[in-house]
Amino acid sequence: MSFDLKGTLKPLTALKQFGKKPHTLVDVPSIPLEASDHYRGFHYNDLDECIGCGNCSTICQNQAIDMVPVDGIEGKKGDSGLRPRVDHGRCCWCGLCVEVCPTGSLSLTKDYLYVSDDPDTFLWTPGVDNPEGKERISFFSTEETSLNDFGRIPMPELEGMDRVKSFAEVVLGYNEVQARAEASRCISCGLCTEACPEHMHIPEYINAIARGNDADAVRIIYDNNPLPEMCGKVCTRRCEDVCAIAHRGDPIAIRWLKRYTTETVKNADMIKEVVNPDIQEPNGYKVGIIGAGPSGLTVAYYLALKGFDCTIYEAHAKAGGMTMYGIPKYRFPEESLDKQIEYIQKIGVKIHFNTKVGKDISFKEIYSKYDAVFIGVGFPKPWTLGIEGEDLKGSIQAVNFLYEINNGKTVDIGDKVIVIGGGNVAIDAARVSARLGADVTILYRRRVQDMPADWEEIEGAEDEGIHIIPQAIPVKFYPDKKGHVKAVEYLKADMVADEKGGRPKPVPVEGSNTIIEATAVLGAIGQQGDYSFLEEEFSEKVKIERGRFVVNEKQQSTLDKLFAGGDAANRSADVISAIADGYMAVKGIEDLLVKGN
Amino acid sequence: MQEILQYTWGALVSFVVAFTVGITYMGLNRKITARVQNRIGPPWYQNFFDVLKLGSKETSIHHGVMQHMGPAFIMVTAVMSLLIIPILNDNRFFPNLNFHGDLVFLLYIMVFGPLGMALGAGQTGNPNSAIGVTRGLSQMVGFEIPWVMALVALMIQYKTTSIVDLMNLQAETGRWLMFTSPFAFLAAVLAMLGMFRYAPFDIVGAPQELASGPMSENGGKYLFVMMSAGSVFAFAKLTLYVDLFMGGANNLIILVVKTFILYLIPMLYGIVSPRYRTEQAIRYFWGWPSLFGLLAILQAVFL
Amino acid sequence: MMINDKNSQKIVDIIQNYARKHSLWILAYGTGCGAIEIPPTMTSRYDAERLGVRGAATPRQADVLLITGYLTTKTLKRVIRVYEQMQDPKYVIGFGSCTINGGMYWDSYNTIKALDRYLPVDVFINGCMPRPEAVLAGFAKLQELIQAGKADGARKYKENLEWYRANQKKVIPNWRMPEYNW
Amino acid sequence: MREKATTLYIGPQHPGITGNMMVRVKVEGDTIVKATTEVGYLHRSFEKLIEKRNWLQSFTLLCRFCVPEPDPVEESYARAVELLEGREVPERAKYIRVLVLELARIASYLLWYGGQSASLGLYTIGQWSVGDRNYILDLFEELTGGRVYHMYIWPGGVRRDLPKGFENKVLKTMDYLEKRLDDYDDLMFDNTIFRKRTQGVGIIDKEKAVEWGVVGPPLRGCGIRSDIRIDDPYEVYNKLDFVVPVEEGGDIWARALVRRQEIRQSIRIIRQVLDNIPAGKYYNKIPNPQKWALPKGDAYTRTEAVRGEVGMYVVSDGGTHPRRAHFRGAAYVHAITLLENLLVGENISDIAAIMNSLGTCPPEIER
Amino acid sequence: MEEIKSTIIQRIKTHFSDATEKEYPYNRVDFSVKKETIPAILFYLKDEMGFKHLSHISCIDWLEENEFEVVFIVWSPTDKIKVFVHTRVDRENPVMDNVDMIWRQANTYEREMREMFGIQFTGLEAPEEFLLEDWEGPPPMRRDFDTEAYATNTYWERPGREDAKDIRETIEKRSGEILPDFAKKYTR
Repeated sequence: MSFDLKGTLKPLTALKQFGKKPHTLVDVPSIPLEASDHYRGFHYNDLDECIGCGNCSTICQNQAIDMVPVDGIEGKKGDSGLRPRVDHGRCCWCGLCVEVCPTGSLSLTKDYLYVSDDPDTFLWTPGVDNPEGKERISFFSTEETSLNDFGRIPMPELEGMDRVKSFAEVVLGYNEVQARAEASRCISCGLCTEACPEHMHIPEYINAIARGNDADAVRIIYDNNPLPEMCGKVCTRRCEDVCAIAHRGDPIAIRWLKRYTTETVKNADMIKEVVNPDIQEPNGYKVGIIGAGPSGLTVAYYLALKGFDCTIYEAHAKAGGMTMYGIPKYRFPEESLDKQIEYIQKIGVKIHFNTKVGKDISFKEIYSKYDAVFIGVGFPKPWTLGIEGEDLKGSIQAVNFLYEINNGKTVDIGDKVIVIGGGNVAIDAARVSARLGADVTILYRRRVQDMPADWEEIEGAEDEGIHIIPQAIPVKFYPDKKGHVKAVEYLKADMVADEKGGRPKPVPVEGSNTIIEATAVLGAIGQQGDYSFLEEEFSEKVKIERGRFVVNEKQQSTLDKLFAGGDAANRSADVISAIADGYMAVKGIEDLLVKGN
Repeated sequence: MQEILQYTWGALVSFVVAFTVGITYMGLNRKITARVQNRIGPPWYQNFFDVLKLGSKETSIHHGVMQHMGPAFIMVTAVMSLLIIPILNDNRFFPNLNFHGDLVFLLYIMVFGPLGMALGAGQTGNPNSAIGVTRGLSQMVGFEIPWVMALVALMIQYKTTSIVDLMNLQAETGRWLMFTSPFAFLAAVLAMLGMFRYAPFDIVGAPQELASGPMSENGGKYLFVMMSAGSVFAFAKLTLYVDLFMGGANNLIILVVKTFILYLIPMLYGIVSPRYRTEQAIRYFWGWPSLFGLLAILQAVFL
Repeated sequence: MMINDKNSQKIVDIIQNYARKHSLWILAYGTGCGAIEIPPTMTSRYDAERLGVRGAATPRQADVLLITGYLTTKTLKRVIRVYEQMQDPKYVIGFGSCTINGGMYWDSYNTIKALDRYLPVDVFINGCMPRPEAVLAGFAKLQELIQAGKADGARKYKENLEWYRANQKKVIPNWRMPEYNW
Repeated sequence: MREKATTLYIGPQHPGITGNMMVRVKVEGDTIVKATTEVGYLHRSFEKLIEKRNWLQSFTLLCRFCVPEPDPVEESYARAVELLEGREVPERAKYIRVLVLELARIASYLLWYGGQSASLGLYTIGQWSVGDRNYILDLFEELTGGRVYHMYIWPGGVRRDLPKGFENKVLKTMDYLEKRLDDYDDLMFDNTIFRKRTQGVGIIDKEKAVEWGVVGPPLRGCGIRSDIRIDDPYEVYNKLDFVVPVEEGGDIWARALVRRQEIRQSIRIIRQVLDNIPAGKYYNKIPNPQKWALPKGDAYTRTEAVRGEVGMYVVSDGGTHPRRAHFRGAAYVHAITLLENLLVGENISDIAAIMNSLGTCPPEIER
Repeated sequence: MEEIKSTIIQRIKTHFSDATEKEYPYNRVDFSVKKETIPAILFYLKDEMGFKHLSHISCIDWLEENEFEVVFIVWSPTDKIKVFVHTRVDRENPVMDNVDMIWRQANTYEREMREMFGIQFTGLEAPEEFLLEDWEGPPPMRRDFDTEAYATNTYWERPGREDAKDIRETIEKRSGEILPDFAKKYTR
């Protein structure tokens, strides 16, 4: 019978705690404890910043987030108009939604207390139900912590000074690894599809690329775009403007990914093999198409797939329209266009080259011969500046200049070229001139950031040593003794804010006249349509406003049988809109002929 | 007639006092325990809420008559002990049913309760209850030995079996029995640890082992009765100790102070102790406490 | 007795509710991962005993059944048994997302999604895990409901027993349980 | 004379059971003659669900594998993913991971203090230690944003950098804890009743221990120095100076002593980590989680948790979702085959104590 | 360590002709064997080569190949090396040898595999049910068991989320995009 004195008495020292201050938080639960600075509590959503991309909803493994319409928020391009609603019966406050939010609008707050006897009250729309949450944000993602990849995989390009030595394609294209990596950045929200005039299935084909399934990507792309390689190289890519990732980083290189995909199919046979289109039995309808530009080709391709007999009349020796003759070869090599035309021809589309409507064949004949007619003639005629000396020798329209060059001819431009304008044509003309060995200067009325040309093009031009003089309004061309252009005089302009809220207007500054020397001046301030081939009986009936055909949403003009698209019908003046027009016209023609409405 | 009325009145008053004080003590126990455990703890009157709530619960468990009897037995035991134990020195307000030989009677009646409990618990069919009862009885066998030894020592030493006699003795000499019979007191106090069933002797209901043992099938009103009986019984036991060893009390305040001091012993020891295993508990009681009991008897016989 | 009188009944009710409100004995049954926040709630930092909350070892003694998170069908069966063993008045607190709409186990083949379909729930606490503060707030809410006489889940259960039973039997394939013996 | 055997159901609703499981024991008198563990009350089939989650989404499920100490699971999964992908982890992240793991170890041990002592009826320790555990959880809350579920250790590093002034807070908490640990010792380890209850109870045979799959503190309580932090070092444990405590005896007492010393070693490790933590990156960013595919292959990583070896077997079929993520917890062995063996011949009073001393954690078994 | 690893490979290959090995840059060696060899190789590893500790047993359902892969991971406390033993079991007739006489705890793993994958272990003595109770469906860890569909059919879900919209649908409705059928399987 031993006795452990220490073991009996030592525990009694615990009783000294009686006199100590209790650790209990007295105020809880009446005043809940303030959570720490990084606590993951209830959600808060900045409704104005949120674009409703739904990435939070996608990442949520609990399917706790619904995207729902919210009062006072309208959808627009780049904003779905939906906002996340969190089911607190699902949420586990892991914060993944915050980490993947591309805009950073979603965050978690310090609030964590909600108790109710009604289980149906656990659906919360952050930002709507807790507008006061903004002050209580505790867990948010920064560009550093975000799980979005904000950095674009850089596109391999020729060095600026190497480029001007030849007409070799500047952009080298992604290799497979780069393409997969770039495609993996996509969060597949689909906001881009709305911005794309053609509504291409962008998330789907990017996902296919990311999964290493290039053939599927090609198939998905060809579903509504028969000229993807063209788009992959020269598209104005409005999709990238609204890309969710672009809010805090570089947009996904959607255009380059498309380009990568199309480059995986090396020739027309391969395209046919990969796309493996389902060509339907001929249905006996015949459709005539005027102009083998993007819109015309699109109409022909999809109608051909549906069993229509399509014939294209093209004035020039090659198909492609402006993409063939207007876009310089370092941007869009001829081979890749040929490949696509060849594929379209393989599907069964007939193209009559060197057949100018109105000259070689009359429009009336076409109109009577076919069940439906599509006009996709584009804007071949350039606008003129309307200033003194414009008709001098050496003053060339940039469109004509590019046509000649692309046709393999030479144009004498000397060694000092001035390009007037800020669109893609102007930049193209400038860069082509640089490749011909000239020292090029661009005069543009507004600021550089106002230029309608692609920023990549502008940067490329600057890399190639092209000077851009912004806010310069040409007023006069001076001739030399031979009647050739010698110099250009221009006025500097101030940008004056437009009272109506439009973009600022350039206003010339008196007395700021500057004269620069030039051996050639290339005017590139826009083009217009030329519908002289329409006989009077048609031009009376067809409504044409501001140089464009008036069409309905199916591209049907005021004449039932007559459809129009491309530059001749829309104001966007880019390839993808032309393709979109063509695609809609296909529906219109099909509805008209097959379905009969 | 007058006497019967007075007795009834006294019984009622003593029950109310015992109930109130007992419940308050348990509340204080929780409060003090909480403070040692670094927290605020419930208010001292928390146990009144608990009892009231248990009383207001609907009870719809039927395991048979004996289950009803269990708590009743305990209650009867508690009240009986209370009535026999003199509450104050002069029984003016609390005329009790004390008589010669009540000490011996008490020894019996205090066993009566747990036995009833055993019957009730056996009826529920819950194996935990059955094991709990076995444990309770084993433990009782343990602490009864020093307890009986202590009482026997007192009886031998002062040649009486009446509590009142012992109290009067202390009042006359002015010397408390805890000083004149220290061994008996030690044995009795150590036995009291077992009687109160606080740690380390809470083996009967040990939640981690038996999920509350005999009480596991008793909720609501059963528990209400048991809890009330427990608090009354606790007060009765404490009063008995005060009467026997600490010279009784002349008024209620002194009684409350003395009983509370006594109550602190099992309570504080409980806070800092884990639980014994059953055989360890019995071995404990048959160790030092029994030795003290033996010494007490030796002292009584030879001194 | 005087309890038959309506006003007296009201007074009795108020007293009873007051006592019930201040004495909530929770059943020690950690049904899910939420059980990890119960020890902090009951111990020194948060000390739920201040509110009269206290653990009870068996269902017979308990007033409150805490469903701490998800319930597998296997546990649900035991929980139903436990709930039916509890004595009136009894309350159920649903703990965290899982009890409301399945939580993160929404697609698991072994867990139920909405607890109130199978047991009457008086209070739902938001969180995954609910912090101890939230748990205490849940108790406070329950107390409020009890005082107002609105925590009547047990009555609802009795009245709609058929409906509850049908739901329970739908997810518990092999129903080998004694009938409700209150 | 053979007594009649009674069957007792310890659990699933039982205050003495750790978590939601059941031990069915056959007793003769107070002695257990047969014990059977029955589990499945917490089976959510994480591994099935993970097949439907992508590599990153799985993380939210992982911490639920074992609630008292979620970080080792996160860590072993993160490490397995890194092994599969060949992703580098910055040095700073490795230190932060060790910090988190050790803080979690302390938190879990504090919970064990409460559980072990409460299983023996000593509630005061639990009130103290579980209360003090909140100070560690406060640190976690500040660091990770969550009290219990941290989801902090990610492939490629950790999710956020240490907040400003965090080091000081950790050190202060460690100082406080060290003082408190002495109080625990007075009440628990110096307590004669505690000693009587634990010594000679639940003895694991030293010869058989490794074969039986005993790991962690129970194995070290048998006198075998085995710790994955030393044997199969991960993160930066091989750069840190600490001792793996070993006790002889194999009973609850020995296991308790091992844990008592380990919590002090953890404090020591944390101090070293804070002294040596390098500056720099804390995170090698992973790609967009929706499209993040891992190369084909499999990886198995082990981490030393308080309960012992935690393993994570991850298989990738080259896709964005795990093909299989199979988790191995110490309790998978401890609470079933080992416990069933250990309980035979013991007193029913000791079931809870033995279970606690083995660190039984049912969610780890059932997942 | 390289030496130890090559010794291990040497010894295993001489004893078990069907073993094919795979090495890793860290302390890991993999062997693939026929399923009949499993008890023998595990016995050998444990008793002769000091791989006393059974770390893990796992099973993978290769639905496409119509096979189960069972992996045993053993650890040598002396050599500090992990050895993985892989084997393939036919999915149509999944029968394997029981190994719980080598390590008692293998019993638990085998019970789980039996329940979750439906692999039968000859001579395994344990109750049928392990984690599940009254389960009537197919073994749930098999890849062809769809847990989400099962949960949706069995467990009631709280309504109120019907107006849940996929943002893509909203955009498609507004933009008029028509997703071709074959592309739908590549949804995000």
